[in-house]
Amino acid sequence: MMQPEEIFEYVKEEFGEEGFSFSSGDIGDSWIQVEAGMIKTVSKFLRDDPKMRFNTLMCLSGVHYPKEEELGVTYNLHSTELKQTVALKVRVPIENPNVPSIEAIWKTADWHEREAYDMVGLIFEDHPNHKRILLPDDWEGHPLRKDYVQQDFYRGITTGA
Amino acid sequence: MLTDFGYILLFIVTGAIFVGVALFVAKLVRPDRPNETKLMTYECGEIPFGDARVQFNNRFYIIGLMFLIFEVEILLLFPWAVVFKEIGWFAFAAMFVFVFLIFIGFIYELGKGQLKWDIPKPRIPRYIEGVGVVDDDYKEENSNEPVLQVK
Amino acid sequence: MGMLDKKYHDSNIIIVGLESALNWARKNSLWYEQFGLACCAIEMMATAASRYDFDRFGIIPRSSPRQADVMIVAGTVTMKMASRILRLYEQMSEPRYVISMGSCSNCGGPYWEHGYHVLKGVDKVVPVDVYVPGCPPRPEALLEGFLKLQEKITGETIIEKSENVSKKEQTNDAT
Amino acid sequence: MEILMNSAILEPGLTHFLVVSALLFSLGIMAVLSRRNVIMVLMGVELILNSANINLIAFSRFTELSLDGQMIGLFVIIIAAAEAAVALAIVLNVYNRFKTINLDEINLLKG
Amino acid sequence: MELTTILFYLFALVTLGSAVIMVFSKNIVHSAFALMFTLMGVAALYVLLYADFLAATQLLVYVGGILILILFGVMLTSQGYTLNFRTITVNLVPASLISVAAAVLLIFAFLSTDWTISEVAERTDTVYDLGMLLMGDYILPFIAVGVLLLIAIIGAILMSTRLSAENNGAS
Amino acid sequence: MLNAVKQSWLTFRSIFTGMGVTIRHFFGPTVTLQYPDEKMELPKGARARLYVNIDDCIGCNLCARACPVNCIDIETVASTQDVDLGKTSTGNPKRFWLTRFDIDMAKCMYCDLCVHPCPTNCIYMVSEYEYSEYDRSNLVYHFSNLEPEMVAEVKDKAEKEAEQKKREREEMMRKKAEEKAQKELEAKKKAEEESNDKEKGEE
Amino acid sequence: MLEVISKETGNKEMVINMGPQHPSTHGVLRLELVLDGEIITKVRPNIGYLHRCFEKYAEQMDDYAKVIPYTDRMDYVSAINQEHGYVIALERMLELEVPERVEYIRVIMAEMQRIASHLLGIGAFGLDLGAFSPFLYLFTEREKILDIFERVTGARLLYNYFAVAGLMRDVHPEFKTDTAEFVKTFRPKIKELNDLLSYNKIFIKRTANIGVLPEKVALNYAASGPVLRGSGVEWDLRKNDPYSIYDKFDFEIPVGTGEVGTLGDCWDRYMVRVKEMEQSLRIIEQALDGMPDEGDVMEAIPKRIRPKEGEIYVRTETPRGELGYYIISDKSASPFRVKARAPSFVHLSMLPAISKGSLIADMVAIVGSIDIVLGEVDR
Amino acid sequence: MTEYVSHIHPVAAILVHAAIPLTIILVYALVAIWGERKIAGFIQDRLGPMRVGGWHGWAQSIADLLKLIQKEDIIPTDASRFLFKFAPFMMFAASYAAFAVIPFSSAYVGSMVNIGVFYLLAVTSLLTLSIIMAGWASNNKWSLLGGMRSAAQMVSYEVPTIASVLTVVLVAGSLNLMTVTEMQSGNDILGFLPNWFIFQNPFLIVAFIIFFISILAESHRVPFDLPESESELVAGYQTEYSGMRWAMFMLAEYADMLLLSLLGATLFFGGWNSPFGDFMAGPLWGFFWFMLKGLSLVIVMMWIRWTLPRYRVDQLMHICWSILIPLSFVNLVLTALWEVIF
Repeated sequence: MMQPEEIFEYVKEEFGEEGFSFSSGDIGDSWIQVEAGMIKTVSKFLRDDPKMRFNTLMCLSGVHYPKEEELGVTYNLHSTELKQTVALKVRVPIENPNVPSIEAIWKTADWHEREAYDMVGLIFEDHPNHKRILLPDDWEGHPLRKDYVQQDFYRGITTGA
Repeated sequence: MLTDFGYILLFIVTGAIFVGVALFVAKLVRPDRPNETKLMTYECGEIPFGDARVQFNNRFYIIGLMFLIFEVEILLLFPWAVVFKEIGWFAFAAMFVFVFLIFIGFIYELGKGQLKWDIPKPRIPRYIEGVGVVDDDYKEENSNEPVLQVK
Repeated sequence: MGMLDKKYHDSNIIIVGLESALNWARKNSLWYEQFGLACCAIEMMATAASRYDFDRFGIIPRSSPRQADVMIVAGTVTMKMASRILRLYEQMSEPRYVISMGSCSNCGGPYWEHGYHVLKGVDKVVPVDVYVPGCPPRPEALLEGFLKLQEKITGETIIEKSENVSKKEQTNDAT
Repeated sequence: MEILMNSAILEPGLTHFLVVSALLFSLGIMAVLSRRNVIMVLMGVELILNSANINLIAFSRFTELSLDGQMIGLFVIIIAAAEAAVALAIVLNVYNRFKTINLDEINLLKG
Repeated sequence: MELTTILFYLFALVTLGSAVIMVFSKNIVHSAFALMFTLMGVAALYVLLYADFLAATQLLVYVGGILILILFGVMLTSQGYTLNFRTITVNLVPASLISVAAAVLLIFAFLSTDWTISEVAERTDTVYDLGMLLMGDYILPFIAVGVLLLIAIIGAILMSTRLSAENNGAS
Repeated sequence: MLNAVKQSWLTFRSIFTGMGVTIRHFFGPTVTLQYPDEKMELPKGARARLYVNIDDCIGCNLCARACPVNCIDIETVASTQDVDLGKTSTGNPKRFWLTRFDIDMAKCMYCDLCVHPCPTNCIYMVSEYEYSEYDRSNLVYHFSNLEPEMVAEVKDKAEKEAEQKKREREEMMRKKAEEKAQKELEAKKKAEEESNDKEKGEE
Repeated sequence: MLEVISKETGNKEMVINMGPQHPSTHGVLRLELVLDGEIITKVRPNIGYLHRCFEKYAEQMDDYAKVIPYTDRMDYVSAINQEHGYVIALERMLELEVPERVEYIRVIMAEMQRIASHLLGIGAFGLDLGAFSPFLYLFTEREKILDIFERVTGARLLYNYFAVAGLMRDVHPEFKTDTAEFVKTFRPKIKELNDLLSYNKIFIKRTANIGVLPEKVALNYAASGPVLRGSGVEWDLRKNDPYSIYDKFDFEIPVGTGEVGTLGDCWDRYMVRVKEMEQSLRIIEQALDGMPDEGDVMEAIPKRIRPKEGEIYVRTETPRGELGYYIISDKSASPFRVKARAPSFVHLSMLPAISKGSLIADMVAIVGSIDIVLGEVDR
Repeated sequence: MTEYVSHIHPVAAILVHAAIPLTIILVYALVAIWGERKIAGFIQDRLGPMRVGGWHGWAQSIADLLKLIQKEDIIPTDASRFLFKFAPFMMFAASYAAFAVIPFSSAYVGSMVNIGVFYLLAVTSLLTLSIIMAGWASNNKWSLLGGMRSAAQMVSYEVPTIASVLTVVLVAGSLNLMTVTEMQSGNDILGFLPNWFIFQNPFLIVAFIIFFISILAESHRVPFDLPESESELVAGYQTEYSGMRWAMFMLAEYADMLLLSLLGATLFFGGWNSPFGDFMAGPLWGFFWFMLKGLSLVIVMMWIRWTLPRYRVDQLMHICWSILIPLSFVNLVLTALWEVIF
């Protein structure tokens, strides 16, 4: 069982300093910030390395940061074998929100990524079925963006009261 | 004999008339307000697509086929069963040969496994270490290409 | 053109008797369409279960809308679902009724304010006969809603009066 | 032709049944010759078999052959069933192979 | 007129009428259901001919068996891309010429022959008689039918084995 | 073959076991509560409908603020000084006319969050659950017991008083401002004098 | 007109819509099934018919506490467990100490809710397979739990009972005896259920070897709860990552055994639930013994909830599996982002993988065995 | 009864003759639907219909019927109109025609056809066709699936049904159900048991078990209720039917259930024979005993219905083709052997 700091060190050893940082808020979990382009290789490493063995992706959340004008993805990983957890984070600019899909590594990411696309408008490259999941296909906008404006009508039915 | 069958005809007619009368009474009472959506085929609330009358699996056909042959065999035994008690051992022997012949066919059929509806084994997904979950046609099925084609 | 489509100007004893018999039958055999949307569906199931027992009132579920008389909109109606609700309602054979069960289907309920994907009241798509409040309503409340609906059905008439519209049509006009 | 002169012309006798069977037979021929769908052809064959059966049973009813006609009729039905089963199995095989069950198309496709 | 006479004409009409529908209907499923009426009419004619067992057999085998098989066949072979229950009629003129000729010829033959008719009394127990016949004179055909059906089973199974093999291969 | 027989026997046995259970239930007691005839006593504190004891309400708006769905709509008008609205049963003085206290029971989600912050415990849940309606607007409950004329009067009064107060306040402000200005002026003068004095002293 | 044409063979395929109105989709799930005869070649789940956007609501609320009633409405079958996860997350963010009595009551309520939820899940599963009576028997038991809940919380289904570091109200004086009475009467019912349903040969035939989910695949799909345990993985957050006071209790983690079929089939998942109910009874008994009688459950509730900046991922074991709350706080009174990681959502996503090549009837069994609640899937 | 009426008018007599089973079916259907709901209720610890018409909701079925009359009749645009309308006629007429040969009492049987039971089997095979017709005509996927399923199921189970009936025919030596019943009168077995076929020959017990399982499948009852299994196929072949047309299907299904139960009672339980020899015998008592036997079979079917889950379609076929059919043939041979020896 390794702590997030140790995991960060371990990953850094493998991939070098470039594109990694480790940070945490005042409270709660700490996370490893990863550059968007590297997330796929890092994920695969974390899954298969004998000291990492993160065999499940617990959660994948898309976040909109209006101040920084960025979108973020948080990956919460967990290993049932070594009983360790870690969080990865990816931040991309809102104009070009492309993140490589990790669906091939953890199947569960499939729907989570679709949901993140649906809700905050992240685009996952190489996702096999990059469609809206919760909202209908012809819905306008991404509701979990902080600047979302609700559309007035959907197929002739008012969304207002 | 004809009288008896006459009664049977009477029963068939009575049954049909009863349905007719019931539907007629209902017609006198029930409302009739059709509209386009109402007359649309029900499909769990979705707009129906495709024709329901599409191709079916061969299994139904095989069932029907086996049934037909077995039924024919059994019905030949009916006249036999009626006279069985009078003829005795000879009838038993004849029947035994007959049923034995059926059984050869039946055993052959069971051996071929025709009537088991052998469902193809459900595909169980596999996990390969270092590769991930292997599910051969997963991509294909979830691809963005429309499977629905507008004609 | 059946009897129920017409309006009779004169109310003789036969028509009145027939009407009350038909109303009696209709109100005592309310088969509901078996589908639930959200939380209220669980309470609807509880109402159908042994403790409260829908069947006492002659209320049984039918899966096919063709054979159902009453649609219980039990739960939040979303925009994605609204058109399906309408279609299911339309595919029921008349005479048909709608019970709106719970806050969500009454007016969007807890989601009326920011629920961008929630229809604010199922009466925007289908005419509702009885609104049952609650979030979710107790099974008794749903049963009480059914009793209210029965009351309403008893009042329905095929005899044209000077006021000349039945309650059903009023609700239809209102929506 | 003197039968036509008979006063009891409407009374169903042997000839009446024979006429019905003849008409049925010709309809069967019609179906067999004019339809391209193999299953339709099979249905035509069933019609022909039925007309033959009517003949057999009518003779057994109106002549001294007694029950033999019925007996043979029974066998005809049974054989018709076997025939239908095997024929339809063949049809299905043909269909699976050529994706058509139209006779002339099958002719063209051969193999 | 006696009741049996009326019934005869009724059944003959049903038989022939539905046979005509069957032959000329464009929709093959409708044809199949028309065939059902024809077969039922024929069964009724059998009854009028004192062949009650055969009438029931007709219902059981033809209507309850062969027809269902035909319907399954139709549903299995409805055409590839565009679902089509319509069938095409070809050679209409020669076919109708031949069939009309056959009908005329047969009817002429039937009418012109002087049949020796010996009225048989109304039968009451054909099953018993048939059973006796079957266990007597017809014992060999009885066994032969058993062999025939065995062959039919084997043949049909062979065919359908190929069917299901192809089917599984495709799915 | 033997296995098939055994399996069949096991199947039959399990079926009979199941049928034994159901037949025991068939003759066993029923649990049905025959609703309109028999009614279950709801436990204390059951949440089935909101009720407001309007006499105890002080119009503090806490419940409306606590409501997640904003189904409580309160409009208050401050009472004029000449009218004493009395006290609630809990002893809190009432200072507002409640011209509107509407709860939309169709929106309510019965979460109980509005009940807790109430200082006078005047809003609470009752176990009355039978209130289905044919018309949705009937589900909006008006708890304010003021007549419309009264509301108008009260509002009018309050407006007047508010105006009065405003005027008074303006007056006061003006006075204050004047005073302030005067003071400033004096202070300036003083400062000037002082500076003058200083200058003089330096000189 | 729309037609469906298979890409491989060019044959017309039969695409059938199961849902949104279908008796056995457990709500408004829509499954597009591509059929070959009755065999399913493809499944495409369509969700979102109940998307009410819990996450948007959480951001819109001006108080962290106002989110709690909305968490109830996510998985409406196990509302208490949803609240539990959320309040634990907040307590960890605020680093609050929870009174012992509160913890005990929470655990009892959560386990009771687990039983209630499993009763519904099992019953609905039986109903899908055509067994009507077990469903109603189990519902009768569930009513007893709901009666206890109603006395405690005042509501039958959606409770809003847990508060941050406390409870909305204290339990009634007879709570202990009521619950103990329920535990006593409920035990024999499990045996009855086993007689009637679990070991019924027809039921076994319908569920064994159906929808097999191998262990590794389950982990890769991030399955959790009974679904994961049904595949033979001994994983329970109450034991492996204990929250609340679960480390004080002695209980087992039932796992699938492959007793009647393959490990990880529908029957295993079903049986794990049945066994879990027994374990929950054990926990309740122990908690009833250990529960302190005195103590104010409301005094520790903070008036204002305003966590420092940071984020947290907290997971708890709900009846359906791992419920995770990912909460980001930006120092304001309302949460910056709340993401709920719903177990049903994850489990439903693996439906296409495990149901390929089965029959429509199996499809119904598989959907029933993973016990989804659409409120949680769509949120 | 017919004789009394024939004094008034011969045509009236014939009409009464043909209407007696219809009355029985209608009354039975009303009672059975109510009864099934009551039985289901009590099995599930609830009460079932309670409020309609007073005592235990006795008028529930009447209200249902009256309501169904008022329901709009929907024929979908894509449906095949003639077949859609014809299917209920055929379904009910076929199942009603089969009642013609059931001897309700020593004084009443619709038609004394000699091939009685054979005719009955032939006519019931029409039901399969009408179900396919309904399923196909609806042009609905669920309907078609249900229709095909039920066709496959019914034809398959027809084989063991016929085979087990044949076993009884073998023992009785007659196809006429009246004769078959008459052969079972008296109490001779072991001195007190009635001469019912089920007691006469040990292999007939096996035949009865096969017969009972088969009629469960033939009349679409749990655990073989796949054609209309609600949780899978919505409502099977009846999905598109509404109002009175649907009621006719329902009526035919219930009639079918009664028909097959009565057939079972005739073949195995001595029909209208009293279990106490001459005690409580006579035409009316005969009718009473007959209905009692038939209805108790119906009640057992209902009891099973509310206990068991349902089989899957391939398992259903497996049970039929790999177990019931071979077993019924072996049983036939063994019965014949027993009859020849003893």
